[in-house]
Amino acid sequence: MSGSNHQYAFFLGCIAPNRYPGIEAAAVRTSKNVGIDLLPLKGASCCPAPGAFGSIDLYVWYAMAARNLVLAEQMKMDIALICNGCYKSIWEVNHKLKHNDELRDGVNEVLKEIDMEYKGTADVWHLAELYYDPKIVGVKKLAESVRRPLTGSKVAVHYGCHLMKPAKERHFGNTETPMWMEELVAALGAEPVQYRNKMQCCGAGGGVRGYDLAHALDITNEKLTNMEEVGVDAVTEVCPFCQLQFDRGQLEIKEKFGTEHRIPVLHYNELLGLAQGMSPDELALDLHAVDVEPFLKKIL
Amino acid sequence: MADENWKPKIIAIICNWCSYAGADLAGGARIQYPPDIRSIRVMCTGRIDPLFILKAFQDGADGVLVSGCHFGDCHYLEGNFKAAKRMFLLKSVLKNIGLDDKRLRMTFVSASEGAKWGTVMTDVVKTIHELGPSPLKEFAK
Amino acid sequence: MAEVKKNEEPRIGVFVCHCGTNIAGSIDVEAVKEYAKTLPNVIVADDYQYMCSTPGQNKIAEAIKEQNLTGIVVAACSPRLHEPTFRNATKTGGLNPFRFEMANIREQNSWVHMHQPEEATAKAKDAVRIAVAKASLLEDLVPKSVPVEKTAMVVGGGVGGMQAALDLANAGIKTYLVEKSPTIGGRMSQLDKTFPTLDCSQCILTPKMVDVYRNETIELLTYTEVEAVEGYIGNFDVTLRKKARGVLTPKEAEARGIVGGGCTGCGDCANVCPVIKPNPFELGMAPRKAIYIYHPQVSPLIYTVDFDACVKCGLCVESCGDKKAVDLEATDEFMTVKIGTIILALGYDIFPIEKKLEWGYKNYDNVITSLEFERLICASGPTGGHLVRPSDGETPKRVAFVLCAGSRDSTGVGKPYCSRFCCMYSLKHAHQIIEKIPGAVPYIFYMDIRSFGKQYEEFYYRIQNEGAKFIRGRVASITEDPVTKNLHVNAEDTLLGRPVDMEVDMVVLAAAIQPTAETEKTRRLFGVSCSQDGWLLEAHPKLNPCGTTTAGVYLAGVCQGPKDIPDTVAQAEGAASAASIPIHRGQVELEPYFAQCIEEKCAGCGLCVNQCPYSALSLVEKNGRTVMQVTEAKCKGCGTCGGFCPGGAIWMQHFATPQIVAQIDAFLLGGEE
Amino acid sequence: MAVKKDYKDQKLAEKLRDRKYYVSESNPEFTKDVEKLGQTAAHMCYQCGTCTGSCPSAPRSSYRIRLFMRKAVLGLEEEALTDPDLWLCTTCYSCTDRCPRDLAPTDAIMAMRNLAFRRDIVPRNFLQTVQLIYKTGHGVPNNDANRAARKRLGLEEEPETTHKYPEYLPGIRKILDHYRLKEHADRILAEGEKP
Repeated sequence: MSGSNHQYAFFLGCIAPNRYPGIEAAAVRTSKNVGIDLLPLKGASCCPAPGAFGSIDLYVWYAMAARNLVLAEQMKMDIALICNGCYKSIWEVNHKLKHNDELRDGVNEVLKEIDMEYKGTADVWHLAELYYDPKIVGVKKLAESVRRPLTGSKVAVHYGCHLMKPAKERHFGNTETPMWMEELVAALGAEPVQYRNKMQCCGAGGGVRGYDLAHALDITNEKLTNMEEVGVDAVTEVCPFCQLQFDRGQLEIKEKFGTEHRIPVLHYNELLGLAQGMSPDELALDLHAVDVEPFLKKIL
Repeated sequence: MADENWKPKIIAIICNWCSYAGADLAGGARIQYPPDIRSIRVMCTGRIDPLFILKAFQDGADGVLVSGCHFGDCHYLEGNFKAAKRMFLLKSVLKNIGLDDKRLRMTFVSASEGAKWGTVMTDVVKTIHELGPSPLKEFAK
Repeated sequence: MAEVKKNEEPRIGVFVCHCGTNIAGSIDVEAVKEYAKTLPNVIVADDYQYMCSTPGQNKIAEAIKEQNLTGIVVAACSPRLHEPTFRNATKTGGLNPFRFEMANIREQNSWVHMHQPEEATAKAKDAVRIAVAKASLLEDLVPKSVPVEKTAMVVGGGVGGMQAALDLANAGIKTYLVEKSPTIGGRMSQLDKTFPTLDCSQCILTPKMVDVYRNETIELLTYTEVEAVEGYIGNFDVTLRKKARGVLTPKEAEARGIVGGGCTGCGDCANVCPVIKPNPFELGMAPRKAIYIYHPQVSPLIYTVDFDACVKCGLCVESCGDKKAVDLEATDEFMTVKIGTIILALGYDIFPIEKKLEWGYKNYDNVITSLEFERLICASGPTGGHLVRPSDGETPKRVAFVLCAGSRDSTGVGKPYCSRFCCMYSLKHAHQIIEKIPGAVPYIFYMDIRSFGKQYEEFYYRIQNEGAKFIRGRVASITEDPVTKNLHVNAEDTLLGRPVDMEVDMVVLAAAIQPTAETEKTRRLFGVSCSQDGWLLEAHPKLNPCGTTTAGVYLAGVCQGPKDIPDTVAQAEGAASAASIPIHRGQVELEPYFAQCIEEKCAGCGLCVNQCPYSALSLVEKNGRTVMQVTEAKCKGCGTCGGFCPGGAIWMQHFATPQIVAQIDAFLLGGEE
Repeated sequence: MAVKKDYKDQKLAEKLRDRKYYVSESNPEFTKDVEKLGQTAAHMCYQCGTCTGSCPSAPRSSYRIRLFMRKAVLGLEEEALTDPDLWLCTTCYSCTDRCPRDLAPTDAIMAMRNLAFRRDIVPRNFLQTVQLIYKTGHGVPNNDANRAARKRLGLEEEPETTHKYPEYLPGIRKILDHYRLKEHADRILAEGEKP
């Protein structure tokens, strides 16, 4: 089977492997179940963080992201990744370098110092868009891979910002009222629910989480409140940084503002893992700051 | 890249209703472009006999621009379409006689596209500058 | 039959215009003049501040007489501007006006190379040399005079088209008024009141509709579309498609021998019709039957069958009885009419504002468009003039108006231009809810209030005084409360510098306007250009705003660009006046750029015949040989045949092969090194 | 030029500071720099406020992205770069998606942050990320608790990144050193908090 599988160089980023390893474990297994092989991208680094690096020196950001791209080019493979922040860095720098000769020449001058050259031969994909793409996986195949439907659970979707926006550069179209992630959630048997201002940012991006935590959390708190308003059992996203903000953020919000939320936060790959029959232990869900148990009770 | 000081000789044969009007509009809007192109006005690009263009190259032209209305916009229904077919064939003739077919260009600029006319002018001059003087130049005269 | 006219030795006069500093500012006019003197055939060269002035023109006429000139070159602005002027001057000097050639050294030189005087001067010299080469080979030509059909046509029966048709008819010109929908009246008939006078739209429009219907000089053709157009100014052949209406007018009934029959507009048919469809006139907010009229004031008052919806049950036929007006087997009919001049008054559509997803139109019940507001606030509308929330039928108290909804938008989803009347009608809407709903507050989200017309700024003051609230900020997004269906309008009050979250009961989007779906097809039929935004292109934005580049075709109303009612009517009257001129003169002169066959070169191959888009060419037998012959009245002078003839046997008057080749040679072989 | 008030009471002088806008305060180069780095035609902004109306940070702070656009257009470099609000953009790009003038205010903010950094104006957390990446290749590096969890999941303790292959780190450091980024970060952090 694996011979006919789609193969990608798996770009891990930082937060998934180093804070939520369950996402990494889930991604490799769940994607294999639907015909995708994720192969190690040896020696990859931080994408680097678009907020932190882009804010202080865009040219360093270009060069560092280009290095990661070259690693994939050397494998003669496209990149698949699981984080919106990584997507912004890796996809967007790839896009810019492909379309701007001046920028590419500048980057290559720096890469020459470490015997590398960016050629623009690799494409970059978020695993979630590969799941949705019927030419690769598609909602139907995804649904067929489900062993334990998440029936009876209400799940809010958080799209995050850096996957689909800015819309004019990306290829996702509608960034005001998208529904494709809801389709991905529905494929697992869960009920996707709509809530107010669903496209709002988690609050963490652009270095704001590090710069002014209370400010970032206030945005997060607004989103969590909007989700609670319609009653959800969990929120799912495709960005470990958003996950960190929602998950650890709930503890921080309680500590700083005295407001309590209890919404389990699951990366879509964790959700998919559960639906495909992985156990909570196999996903290290105990590492989550917000107890996932109430959600598990609904579905198990 | 040719000598910076070299001034190419480029001739534009353009239709009265769209491209000539568009060029006038560029003037009204004071859109600045390189001064290397000389225009001849015809009523329609359909009037342009391919022999005119061969004559221009024979005379040593470095480039020829033919510009008319957008398809479907021709004042005479389909003159521009016929011109485009002729230019397409002519390009293969140019290649056969060893002339870079980029020296002949056909564009479609409407009466409302002054800015586009400026872009076309700039672009044509740039292309011809990159190609350098026509190899036929020495046979002229 | 043309032959290469052996000119006597050419004697050319060259005149270089300064155009104040427009030309002289970046071109060395003196140098160009001196250069001209060195050119072959040039007898005299002169310059003048403004060649188009009377003294300038006199110079030309005098030089022709004094120097016995055979050709004139003026280096000045674009021939599209002043060629007629200088042709006249040439004629005044006693020379055939077609012995004049213009070198464009302003629009295509001094204005576009303002900072390169040396290059601009060199280019001007080349332009003069090219023009002299052509002028040396120019020949006498005589314009062809053709009679003008004393009939006009107006396409589009909105207020602009109606006005134009009335003006033409009242000037004694038989006029066809062609309208695609079953009634005239257009957009204006959908409006409740008009700004700034607040008079009732229907009240001022219906008398005009009746005037049109009653006017014997107007032939009103509703439910009719233009199918094909042939010919040229004075002699258009327009083919019309009379769409199958399924209902006979009294006249049509009489023609079929049904005495006293035909539709009287009684409506018995609609009463029995079992098929219900949304009424497009009410923007789908009210029903109509498969046999219908838009509204009670339609003109003509004749019902129409929607054959896409009709189930042909025959109940209507039965109910119509002896009038026998309903014909369910009707098919489209075609007619061709001869027309002298044509006015296009094609109107506009509303931009599909649901494409701006952030405002939730069609997603949130209580977000409506301004045109829907007009119907809802109109006493004859679907709610009898009671403005209600679509979600629950409640009367809204807080209403937000979103201006520039899709206008002044360069994202590609939306229109870059100002739609020009949204500010004013939104002010009017604000007035209407204050007047009709006690305690209601309109909130107007605007970027600029463009109240440019007569009494418009005063109207703005009035609405402000009546209590409308103005928030200077473009609406960023609208969200809906899922329970109350109230709307949260998010924007920045840019004057306060604070974000606004305003909860309202209803939002009205002042959606941008765009050319109608049929405009593109129609303009191509008539050979009219459009600008990049799709609006039809006038011949000159300032000096010929009603004309087009196709002689005999004129523009009225919004199809030329956004306009309010006063401007539309004014342009319609202008277009009617322009369109009546050729008809009253009775004849027009066609530029004599005809193709001619050089018979001794013609091999009779006939390849050119298929090239001609106007079927102006044919093969004939002459002196035992097959040669091509041109029907001058059909030839429009494009030269497509001349560009194709393998034997060089076609002589394009004024654009003849030797003339063009002389221009090419003059540029490439003749210059200074 | 703003009127200088050499009042002996410093507090009063500050309170009554000349607040008029003078053209001499603008630096046209600033507008150009923002446009080049941000790759957006900031001068085409017509100040409609769609950006601020879309901004998740605006309702909870004094951060007004429209005003930053205004300052970029007017060349008010000093005012823009020293404003701590500059760092409150979460880069969510809602403003960019909705801007009717098709501009990218987010990228203009990123450009202004770059320009601020060139003047050593930068919050500490950004620099700490630089130091971490220099050291480990990761902005959020591995730790012992996570290593244990990875083991439990059957993953290797170190992911297949620079963590498992530290031989890639010198290359990364070379890139950062090329731009002297680590050097600047160390220096600025040593000098103490700036904004």
